[in-house]
Amino acid sequence: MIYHLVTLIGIYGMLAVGLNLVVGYTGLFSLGHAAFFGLGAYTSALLSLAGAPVFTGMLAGGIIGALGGWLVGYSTVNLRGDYFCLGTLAFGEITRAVFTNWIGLTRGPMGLPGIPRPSLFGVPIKSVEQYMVLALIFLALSLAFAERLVKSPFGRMLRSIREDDVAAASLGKNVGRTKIVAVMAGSFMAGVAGGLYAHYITYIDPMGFTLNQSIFILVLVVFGGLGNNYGSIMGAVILVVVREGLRFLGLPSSVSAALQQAIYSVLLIGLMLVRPRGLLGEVKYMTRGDSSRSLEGGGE
Amino acid sequence: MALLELENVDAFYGRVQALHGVSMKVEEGEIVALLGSNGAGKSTTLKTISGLLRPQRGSVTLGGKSIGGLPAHAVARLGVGHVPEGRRIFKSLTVLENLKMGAYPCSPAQRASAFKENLDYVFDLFPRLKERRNQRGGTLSGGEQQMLAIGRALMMNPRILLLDEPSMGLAPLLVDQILDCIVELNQKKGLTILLVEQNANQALRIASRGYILQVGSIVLEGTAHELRSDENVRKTYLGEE
Amino acid sequence: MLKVTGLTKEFGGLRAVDDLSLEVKEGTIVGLIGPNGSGKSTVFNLISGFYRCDAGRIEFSGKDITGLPPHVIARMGLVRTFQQTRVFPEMTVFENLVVAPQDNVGEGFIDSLLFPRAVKEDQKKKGEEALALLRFADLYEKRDELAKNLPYGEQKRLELMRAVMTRPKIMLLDEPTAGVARPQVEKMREYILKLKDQGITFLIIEHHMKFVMGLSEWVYVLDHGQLIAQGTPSEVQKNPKVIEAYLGTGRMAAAV
Amino acid sequence: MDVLVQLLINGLVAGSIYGIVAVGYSMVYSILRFVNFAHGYVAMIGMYLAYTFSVRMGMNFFLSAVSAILLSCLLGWSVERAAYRPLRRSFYLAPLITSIGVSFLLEAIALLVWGADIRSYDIPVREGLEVLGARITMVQIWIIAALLLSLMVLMWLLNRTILGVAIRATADDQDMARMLGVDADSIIVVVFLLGSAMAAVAGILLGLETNLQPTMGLVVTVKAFAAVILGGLGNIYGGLIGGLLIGFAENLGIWFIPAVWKDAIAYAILLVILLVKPSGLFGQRRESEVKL
Repeated sequence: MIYHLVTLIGIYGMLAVGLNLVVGYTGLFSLGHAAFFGLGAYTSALLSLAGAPVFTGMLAGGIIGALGGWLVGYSTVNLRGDYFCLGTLAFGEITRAVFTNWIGLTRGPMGLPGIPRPSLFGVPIKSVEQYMVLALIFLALSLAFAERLVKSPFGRMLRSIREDDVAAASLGKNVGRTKIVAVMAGSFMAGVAGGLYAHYITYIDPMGFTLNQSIFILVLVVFGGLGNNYGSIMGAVILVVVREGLRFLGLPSSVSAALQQAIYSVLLIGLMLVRPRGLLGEVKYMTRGDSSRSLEGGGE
Repeated sequence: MALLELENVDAFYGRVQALHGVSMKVEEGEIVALLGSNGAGKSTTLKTISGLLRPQRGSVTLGGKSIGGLPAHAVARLGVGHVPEGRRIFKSLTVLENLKMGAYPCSPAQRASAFKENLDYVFDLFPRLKERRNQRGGTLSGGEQQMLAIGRALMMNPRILLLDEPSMGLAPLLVDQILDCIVELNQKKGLTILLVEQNANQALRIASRGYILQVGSIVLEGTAHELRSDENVRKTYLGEE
Repeated sequence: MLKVTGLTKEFGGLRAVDDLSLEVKEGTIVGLIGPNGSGKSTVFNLISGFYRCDAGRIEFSGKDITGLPPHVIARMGLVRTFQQTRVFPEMTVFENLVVAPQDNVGEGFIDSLLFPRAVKEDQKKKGEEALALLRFADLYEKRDELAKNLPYGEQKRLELMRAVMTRPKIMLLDEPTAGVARPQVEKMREYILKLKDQGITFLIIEHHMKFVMGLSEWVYVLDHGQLIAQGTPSEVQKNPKVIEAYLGTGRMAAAV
Repeated sequence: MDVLVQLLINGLVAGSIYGIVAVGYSMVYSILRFVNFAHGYVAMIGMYLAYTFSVRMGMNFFLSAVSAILLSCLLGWSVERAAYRPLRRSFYLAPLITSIGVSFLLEAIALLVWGADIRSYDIPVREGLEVLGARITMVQIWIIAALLLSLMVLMWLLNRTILGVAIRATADDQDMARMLGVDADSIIVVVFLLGSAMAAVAGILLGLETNLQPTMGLVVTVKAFAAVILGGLGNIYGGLIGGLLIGFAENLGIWFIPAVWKDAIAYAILLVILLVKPSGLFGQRRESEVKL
């Protein structure tokens, strides 16, 4: 059971880290992250069911996710913030409609069963423990990827755009393109996470990629603190545990789902009222180019 | 006792101090000009009076009653009519609705009794507004918007009218018309007016007294005649040495 | 260096800028003045690409830049500041500067991931540059403060230095002394003169007359979106049209 | 022909329902500049409250509806007080995130109280009228009448009363309205009361037209949101027209595309609008929207 929990944390952690790039670092409020997650899951599942190697499928899932990100980004990124939020929401609902109604491809509400588990160097990854390790490796890779990105000049530029995109443009930064790249990077990670999820659960249906799922991922990010990758992972740890933990209470599934939802929402509202910047808050980047601080006693 | 009195008022925009110890008076029935170049703090002074900005120190009194720190809507209900910079007509409301809003600070009883009379007065003063009373505010020309902004402030029977750069962006002919109108309001209705202007000569032509602001402090005050002949005024404006 | 011809912009039927032509020669400081609402900031927004003009042509270094997006214009070496400062509030003073250069290695997605060494070297260079500039601007002690915690005058200075980091050919300064306390104004003037010596050309909007008249070699005066006068500061100060625009029309002008 | 008329009627009914919610939405947006995600969820709660009163408690339907509307007003008001007002000076995303939290909470409450099963008001379908070969049921006639009535009330309130003028003035320029004696905080309360009432009316009518489901909150929120954008943010009546257009589009869309895509049509329209005319059909393009 604990392995299962950690695997899920790995997957949701990846989703949260990817979304944080968009929401926390670039300041674009997305309500459609589950769409990219779903695109990745379906792409990877369908490809592997058609005989492609699992990891190729996951990569393809990431790429398709990123393409979706490009589409949403291209149409909304130059508009005001609320529009991006709405654009992602609409995109999410459209993809869900496609998953549900394109029965020839996705089998609709019946879902896709029998998605194969991957194998690494000829060794099939069968047990949950093995899969957990795989998920943690993926999470670590995503974290490394995201951390390198946000600590690089690129990440610094993202934050400057979040702070004031007009000023960034006045300095010669290509604001529109940079935002789109950030959205694509986030949705690429979501796509890969989708593949990871599909091959773990071995069954997917459209219900896994609803707006509620998008909101859940958003809550993970907000909860830990916008603009803090470790916060996102902490959010994933706490809330996934809460969510799965509720299943142990032995409540009828309809009640436990609703109760779970009520708990998140109360947590979220309470957090906003008490600590609107999330539990950990943003990391303060002290990217100094010198070591003179100690020599001269520092600025603070 | 002066109708409006500011004493040692300090005001801030966030962390920027915009007013440094501003003191001034407006007596009942006067036109007083508040002059200064851009960014000197003229509009800030008006905002501090009408409650959009809270004075950090010092006092603002209207007829002996302290109004410093009251919220804007409460100040309006005490009879301070503010015609702000840029006119700020309600663009999606019709001319008539804009004027109705002008009467909003009055109590319902007053509103009912005086509305018609005030409306007629405003329409007399600015016949153009009557012609356009069902047009939306946003479709008016600059001059008409200025008339509407003044008319709107008159609808509440203000005890004092704060006018912020009524001449800004208007053609010279219109400026004269608006200024004549201000004089008429003062003489016929006995309305007290605090006039903010960048256009010093225009303002001093109709005002009885004036104050000159520079970087948030009053640097000069006097009768209109004194100020007109003062060399410093010219220097302040044109930066001559 | 910068040449504007027949520039026109309308807002809802109102001509904010009307057939304006002006020129800024390389290595000079040029002032753009005029009463409130005369359209100066609109001119800046048009030149720097934030607004699209209805008519006219803007040339910079001999190239037509009319209608180009702001970041492209900035990359050509025309950088502006804003009337209300626009520093990046949640970033440190130092970061505000190092984010600015246009040739930063590692701002591309790919090189930020793949070439950490090149990025590091470049950042070291940019960091030294930024620190030198901070010393020059007397902001060195505050380099690790968040920009939002600086007093307004220092934010104004930071914004100016941030623009300098982009190595501009010409800078458009929108009221560099607005909201700046008096002793700081003198400093601002020194910085601008020193930067001019380093070869930067300036076009400055200003209301602080003494400041702009003292700095500029040539002054354009705008009223109601139209150019009403131009000349050396002393010529402009004596021009009756300018006096009229500032002090008022007609009857009383003679009294002053 | 008769199918077309039928679709038009359905479009009109659905569209006016969205429109009514959208009006409340744009009122809140134009005054507070934040997207109140929970608005549609208030409609959903109103829908269920009427169900409790009429079906569970056996009250007369009209009385149930009125009580549900009143309770929804109370709900809207308390949400404003408890969750939004404290955040007015917080960072810009906080109110939006909170409103998502509130939405989620309301949906969870509905799930816990009324369950996920589809319910209905159990109003017997009576023979309706025949119009050009299409059939309008009595319920639909009632819906259209109720819509017209509430629209008339709203328009009367916004256009003819000084309170309504003050609301529109505050939406136009809040500081100016304050300088004219308008207490912005009480206007915000009024707007929430009014918006919640309209949302509850729409919710109940939607319940009559279709069924009751806790997921309706999201559907209503998203479509009203789309309607507002379509009409142009900040233009109160724009939302009404936007709602009608979406109602017609998704119902007429069935003419060409299978009915299961109905919802997706609304979203696709939205994306296209964002791409082509982002300021909405009746909104004005703002100068600062130059592409960066």
